Amino acid sequence: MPVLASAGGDTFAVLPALVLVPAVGALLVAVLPRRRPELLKLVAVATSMVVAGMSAWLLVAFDVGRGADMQFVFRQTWIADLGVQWLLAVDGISLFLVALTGVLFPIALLAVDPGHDDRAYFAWMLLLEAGVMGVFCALDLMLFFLCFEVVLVPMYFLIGRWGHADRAYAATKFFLFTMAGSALMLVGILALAFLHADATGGGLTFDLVELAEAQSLGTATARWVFLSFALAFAVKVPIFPLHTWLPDAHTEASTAGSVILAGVLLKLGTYGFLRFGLYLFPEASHHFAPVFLTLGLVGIIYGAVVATMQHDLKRLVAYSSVAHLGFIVLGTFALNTEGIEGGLLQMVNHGVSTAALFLLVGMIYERRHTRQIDELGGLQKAAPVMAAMFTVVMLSSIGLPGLNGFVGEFLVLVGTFNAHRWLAVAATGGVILAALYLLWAYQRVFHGPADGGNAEMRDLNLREGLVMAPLLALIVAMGIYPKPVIERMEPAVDALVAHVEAHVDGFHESTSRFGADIAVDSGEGHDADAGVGHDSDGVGDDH
Amino acid sequence: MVVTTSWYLALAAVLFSMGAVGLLVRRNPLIMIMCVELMLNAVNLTFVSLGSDLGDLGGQLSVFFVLVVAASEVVVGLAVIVAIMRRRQGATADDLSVLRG
Amino acid sequence: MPAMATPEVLWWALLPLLILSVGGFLLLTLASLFRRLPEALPQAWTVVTGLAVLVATVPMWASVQADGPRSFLGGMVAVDGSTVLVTATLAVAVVATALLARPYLRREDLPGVELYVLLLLSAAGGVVMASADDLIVLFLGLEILSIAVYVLAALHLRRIESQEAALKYFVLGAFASAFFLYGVALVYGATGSTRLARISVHLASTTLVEDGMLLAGIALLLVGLAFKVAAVPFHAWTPDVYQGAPSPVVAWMAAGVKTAAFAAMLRVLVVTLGTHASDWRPAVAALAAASVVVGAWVAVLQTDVKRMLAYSSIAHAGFILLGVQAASDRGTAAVYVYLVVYTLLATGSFAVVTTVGGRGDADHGLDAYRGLARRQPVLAGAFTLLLLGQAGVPFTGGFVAKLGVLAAAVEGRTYWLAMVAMAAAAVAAFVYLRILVAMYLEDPGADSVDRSEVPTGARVVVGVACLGVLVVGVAPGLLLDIAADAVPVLVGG
Amino acid sequence: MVDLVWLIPAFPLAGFLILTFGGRRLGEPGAGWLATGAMAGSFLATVGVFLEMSGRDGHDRRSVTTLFEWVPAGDLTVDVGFLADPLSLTMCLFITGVGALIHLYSIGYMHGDGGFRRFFAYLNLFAFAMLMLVLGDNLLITFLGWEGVGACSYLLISFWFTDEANASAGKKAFITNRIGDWGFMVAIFMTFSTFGSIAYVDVLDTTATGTVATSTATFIAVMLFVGAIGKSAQFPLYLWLPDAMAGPTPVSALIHAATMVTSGIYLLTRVNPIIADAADWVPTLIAWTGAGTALFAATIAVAQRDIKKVLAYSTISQLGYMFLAVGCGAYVAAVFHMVTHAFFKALLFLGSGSVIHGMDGDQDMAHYGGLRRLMPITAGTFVIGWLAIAGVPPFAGFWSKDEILAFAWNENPLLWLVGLVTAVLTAFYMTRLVILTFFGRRRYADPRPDEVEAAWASATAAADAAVAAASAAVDAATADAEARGDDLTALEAVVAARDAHEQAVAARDGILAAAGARPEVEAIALEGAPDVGPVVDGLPEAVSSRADHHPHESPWTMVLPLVVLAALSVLGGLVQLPFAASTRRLEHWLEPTLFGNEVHLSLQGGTLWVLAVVAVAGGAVGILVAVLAYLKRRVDYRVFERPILAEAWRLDRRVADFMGGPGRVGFEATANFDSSVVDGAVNGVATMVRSEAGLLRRFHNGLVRTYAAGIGVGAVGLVVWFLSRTSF
Repeated sequence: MPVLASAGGDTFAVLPALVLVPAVGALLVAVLPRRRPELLKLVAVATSMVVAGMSAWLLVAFDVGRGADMQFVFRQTWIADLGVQWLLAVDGISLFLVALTGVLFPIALLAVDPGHDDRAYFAWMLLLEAGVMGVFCALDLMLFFLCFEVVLVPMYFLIGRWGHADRAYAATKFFLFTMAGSALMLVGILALAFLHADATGGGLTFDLVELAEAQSLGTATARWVFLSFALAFAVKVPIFPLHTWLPDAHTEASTAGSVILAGVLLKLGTYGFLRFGLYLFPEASHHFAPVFLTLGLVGIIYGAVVATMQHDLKRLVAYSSVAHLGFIVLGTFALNTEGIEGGLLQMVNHGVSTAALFLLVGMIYERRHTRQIDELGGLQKAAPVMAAMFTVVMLSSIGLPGLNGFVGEFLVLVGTFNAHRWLAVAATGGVILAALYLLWAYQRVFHGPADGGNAEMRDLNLREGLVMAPLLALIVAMGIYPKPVIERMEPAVDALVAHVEAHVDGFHESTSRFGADIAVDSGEGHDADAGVGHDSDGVGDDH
Repeated sequence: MVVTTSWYLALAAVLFSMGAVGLLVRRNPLIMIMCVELMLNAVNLTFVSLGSDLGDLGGQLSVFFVLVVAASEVVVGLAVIVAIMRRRQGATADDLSVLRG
Repeated sequence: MPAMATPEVLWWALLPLLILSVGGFLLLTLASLFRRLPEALPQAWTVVTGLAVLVATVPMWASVQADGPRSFLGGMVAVDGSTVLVTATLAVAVVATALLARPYLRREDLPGVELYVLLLLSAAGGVVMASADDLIVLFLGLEILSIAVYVLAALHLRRIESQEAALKYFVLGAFASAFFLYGVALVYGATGSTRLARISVHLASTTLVEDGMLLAGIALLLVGLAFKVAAVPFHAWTPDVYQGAPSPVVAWMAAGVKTAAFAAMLRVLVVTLGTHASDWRPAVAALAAASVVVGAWVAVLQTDVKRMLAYSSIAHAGFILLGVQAASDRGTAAVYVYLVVYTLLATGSFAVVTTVGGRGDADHGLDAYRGLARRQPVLAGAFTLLLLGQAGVPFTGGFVAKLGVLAAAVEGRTYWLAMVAMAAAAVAAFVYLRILVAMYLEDPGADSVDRSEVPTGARVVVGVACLGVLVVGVAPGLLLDIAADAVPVLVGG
Repeated sequence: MVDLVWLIPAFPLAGFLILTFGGRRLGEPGAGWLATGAMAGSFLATVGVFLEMSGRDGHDRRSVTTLFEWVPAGDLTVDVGFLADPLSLTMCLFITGVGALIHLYSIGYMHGDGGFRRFFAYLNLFAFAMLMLVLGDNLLITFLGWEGVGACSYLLISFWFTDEANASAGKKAFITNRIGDWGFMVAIFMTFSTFGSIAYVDVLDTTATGTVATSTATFIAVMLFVGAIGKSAQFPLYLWLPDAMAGPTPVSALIHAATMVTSGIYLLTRVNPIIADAADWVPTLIAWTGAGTALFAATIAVAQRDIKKVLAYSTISQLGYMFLAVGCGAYVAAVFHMVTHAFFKALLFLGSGSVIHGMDGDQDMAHYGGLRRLMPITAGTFVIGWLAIAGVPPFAGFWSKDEILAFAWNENPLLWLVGLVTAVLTAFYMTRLVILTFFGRRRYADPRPDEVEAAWASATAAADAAVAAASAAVDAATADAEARGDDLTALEAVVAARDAHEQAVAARDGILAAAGARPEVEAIALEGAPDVGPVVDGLPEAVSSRADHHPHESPWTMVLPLVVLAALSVLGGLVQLPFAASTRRLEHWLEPTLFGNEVHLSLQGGTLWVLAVVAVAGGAVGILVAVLAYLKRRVDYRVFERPILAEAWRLDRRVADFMGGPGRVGFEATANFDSSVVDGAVNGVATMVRSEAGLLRRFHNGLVRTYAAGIGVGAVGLVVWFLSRTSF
């Protein structure tokens, strides 16, 4: 089990700082003179830079050897008579999501200017960062829920005030959809805490580790409570068919909004599944896994198909997110190391790639004032550099080996294959579709003859290049040498998988692997779900 | 035959119900106030009979409080009605439905 | 004991009641003696009175915590933690209302004194309810409170809506209190006393062979109280009265009246009739569910902000009932927390409404709020905070309040109710979002470009409310502890 | 030296990086030379490794060099490592060698192109990926190269992206390949979950020694086969290759003839133990797919007029041969043919490129003819390539193809028959290509059929106009006469006008008659320049300008590679001569990588000779027929050029129709489903909430008694509830 170690934490309470610094920054921005946009931006960027620096330091100071443990633990009682506390810590699972957040915010802030109401804009952005950091660091269910909910507010305003034409609808839809989703989770959390308190006779606590290790709920109860969690996360992910808030929100949000939304906020759900779903309710997760695997698969295919038919570039990217998150869900509920690790890796990758995509789309929009694919074309002639960057990002999103997208996707599929072969075989088909919609879009936007405004569109300027550079660097680096990331994740993931296996009776990594097939002839050696199974499709009858 | 407490209680209940029904069916604000009075007095009757039944003064005492309250209610009620009537002659309760939804 | 023993009187415990009533009557007398009172005096008078009460509660709290709750005046009145806490809350509401009243009266040019007098008196009634140790006393308090408010509602002489509201409130209120009174009578009949302490002792000691009369009595008591807290289906007056009554008065209704009524409800149901919790809990739960659902749901269709807030107040009542039906110390404490927070939210919100309402107190449509963020960013920002608080967004007092009652409900194993409530909360969120959308995402209508001045009183109220909401949201510890110590206890008998 | 194997891919990678970030400084031709240099370096490195490796004996000819851990996740660990063994080195040799030559060639070919630097960057990147593919020491690295070459092929096919057609072709290639890659990935998963490793060394050795469950082996083999047919353009996934000709010709030569498309055969050869353990029908499937594709593609090649299309289909056909060989267990023969094919097909493509270059980008053989005098070296080298592919001894193609046919006979005479027919067709269409291009009349100056038609059309139009004008004049004159009361001069004018009109009419009739009588212009004007008759001066400028501008020979950078490749096409056979074990050098060299899975011919020398003779005879027949049809014109060539063949059996169009039709409809339907049903449900809930609220709202109708009724009902309800709880 992950012990709440406090390695590195004793140097200084870095995690509270991660949450508080942006919050303070927001307050600071809020009191600065409205008339000085450049000053506001300076403060905002500086704050987010500090946060980025701290999260980078976190990566370095993180004790790889004890990646399974909760590190940098910070504990502080908050609401005594409910047993709620400020319990912050990171392990291999949350580490890179924190880092991702740290990286993406400065980029988003640098990349685009709000255009109006700068002060409110920057304040909201920083508050959002604080909330997200809270979500990823919180190990107290109640605290987690608070942060999980509170991020809605800044995002609501970011979409609503700085978005595109249909922003009011999109913002309201986003807020209500996600809030309704998580409404029941609060009841679930409380029920869990009280039932645990009854079972142990101890006081109320929302301490994740304690609750998870105690496993004091009955099977049936646990399943119900799990569902109340799952709904909230499923909406946030979003899992088909709860995804329809996403295209609207992504499309109507401003560029920075989309970047953060796709890059960071979508991970709240998948992270929730890992950190809380699987860890708190191993049995229920295993019990309901088939449902989520199926939905994940549907999401992969469905998202890709719908994406193919979009006319709005941003909408297309939004739906591609549905597909990619399908992969993450798949990996998560494969419930084995490869799958979960792949999913985790894919969270980071998707964050980077999709953020980059949205930035590029935003740049196109700035120049051409349209996102309609039909109105674009032949841009590569005028903007070769942008085209080159788009190509790289696109290929990473398609999952080309050597770029970051592939590693995660591959691990997810390997994991899924070991758990449920035919699901993986079907899901792999998704990679074909991914190529389809992205290449087609690229062709329509960048290839072909350029007319009018498309012909003399200006290429990236230095600032935009600098904004893109780190993302591209990450895309390549994590594709070629993901080991540093993986080796930090692995212990935590292993621990999680072990936890699940321990609490699910009759759990077996449902496949015949490592030579089980060897030295045996055909059929036998393939127990029910381990069978290569293609005897069914007539491949097997060979003796 | 003996008239037990329960007879009084029953009578009180009947009066109370009459008052309630009256308030529901009548349109004239004054009459509605009267109905309320009727209900209150039904309660008074209940108090008295219960008090005597229990041999406890509290019951009878309560009646005085109730009477006072009822009186003041009527005062306020009439005041409001007058204020309204000044602006709208012969308004019934149903005319007062500007506020709705 | 000697026949001529006069009941013991704890003057310090009566202090708030005395201050309020004496203050009220003095003001009335002054106003009738001197034609030309300095225009600022009545308000100042009321504010000072309220603050005095607030101050008085501090030593009261100390002594109550020190040597426990006390019953006096022959077991008619008692003082315990809840009494003090509720009194303090009422005092805050009084001060807030008074602060809002003066600029309002000036704007609408209405006679200057009555409002304050009635306000103080109805507050006195509230205090009586909070400290009643006898059903009859409780009834008296209830009536003092209500009758004053009936008049307050009618105060805007030139608005027929105001009168209509008053009449509706009056008729229905009288109707409901008749039920309450009948309930008192029946309980009296069943238990042989109207003193809470005696009733509870009686119920605890003896088991009634036939408890029909008692149960009917409880039912009718519940009717009266449910009406005052505006629980569905006894709620129908709320939107009309809120819409029609003068805005500052509405602030008092939402904050003060609700608080007093819930205090009474707790005294009667949880404390006195705790033995019969198994009987009344389902009923209260049903009321709670109906209230949250109807309140949130009907609010969706409203276009008048005052009505929206009225319906949302119904939903809030439902949430508070969650805590009541838990029939536990946690639930009771949670109710007090909710009441304090809601007092802040309501006074703050209606302060904004009063300001935006404009001359004639008629401008409460959503259109009036179009583009408010452009015209008055600060006001809009404050209102946003208050609305988010009402929506129960984390790190606002609203969340802490909801969390408390929800926790109580879950602890009481009424999961279904908790789920219904949360679902309703999600719907209610839409209502608040509509106002936000109007303020931020819609352009001001051509006519509404005027920049109505925010009076100082309103500034103070809004400011304090926002501050309080944030403080409670971020550091709820203190309030929660106080509420935990304020759980009422019956003494005397 | 062997442990420096990583140098081989390192060179082109370095080249790519420099070209990408090196900035504008190295423009043309610097970029080209740098890229070529990189390839040359890579080639030298390969030779170095090869020399050392060839010094070792059998079981030592394998070394694994690991650079670093790539994906260490859970039980799966994948290294970035290189497996240097005979097979991979053979591949490297001709990839780098032929690659270097094609790079050099491109310097000339791409001269003056705006994307010069970009082109060579892509080319180097491709070379890197290709080398990773063959050198990778595990399936995943191979897959990395596999996808990498796919991406580069995409980039290079749509290199001239401003033309929609090229862009689509690139996309089509990538996506079709992805279908194959699906199989490859699934195969990897299965391998991992079976062996717990995907390193060739572990997998192949385990398989070769122990016995893997047949079903498992079958599954893996089939999935890899799916991947292979995607990359190597076998039926039914061949559709992308003809379109891929949209890319610059050197790209076609390097990627779509010599190297990338052979990686399917490489993969199957690499995993031969798995195929050996698979069910018996798997090799059969492979063999028949190959044979079928070979024949199928050959028939199409017969009727193509675009010179590159002919070569493309011929490539598909030749790849079919290699699959046939693999299916027959003749791995050596497969590799052998892969090598020789690399030589002569690269040669042919480059030659065609030279021709196209000379013809200013015109690819229609109907406009060629008699070019041998104008571009002698190209012609000479091309002829060698032709003889090689046509299977004429002693050229390289003869030996490899003959060996494959022998094994085919050994496996199943039917396969051999298909192979033979294909050989005949190959000889035919290649002869046709050579004749149409280099022999016969020079047709480049001819007026094209469409031009002639245009001329006729304009002539008739003019005549009609004249007639119309004349009649108008007549009317005018008549009117004038009437106005002037029939004075003499006016009448004369009328008469004159009438005569003019009659002449005009006559002229027009003449033209129409001639038009009716004229011989229709044949697609390929073998006979002689089409007779344009009276409209000759109505032809567009283009014709005359073509006449005085002659096709020209290409610069030395392009010619040199042709010569070298020609030499290789002649001598390529030497690596594997069937006469004695000692002359079967390739077989001996590859032996350790085949784990003894190479079948051994059970045929006597006699049979082999007969087969060889038959094959040669077949080739001869093919050549002869072509000569008769296109040079001697004894047979009407239209007999062979059936429209159905020209349209590639209309398969491509069918697929396109499906994609554009039902396929697209399906996709649209899903999209609509999302917006209407899924999102509709959400908004539906919202509207429902509102409407239901409306019902509740009715209760608040502003009437006191309604409200009072509410209270009453509530009160009654409560009382009833509580009384229901009474204890009696």
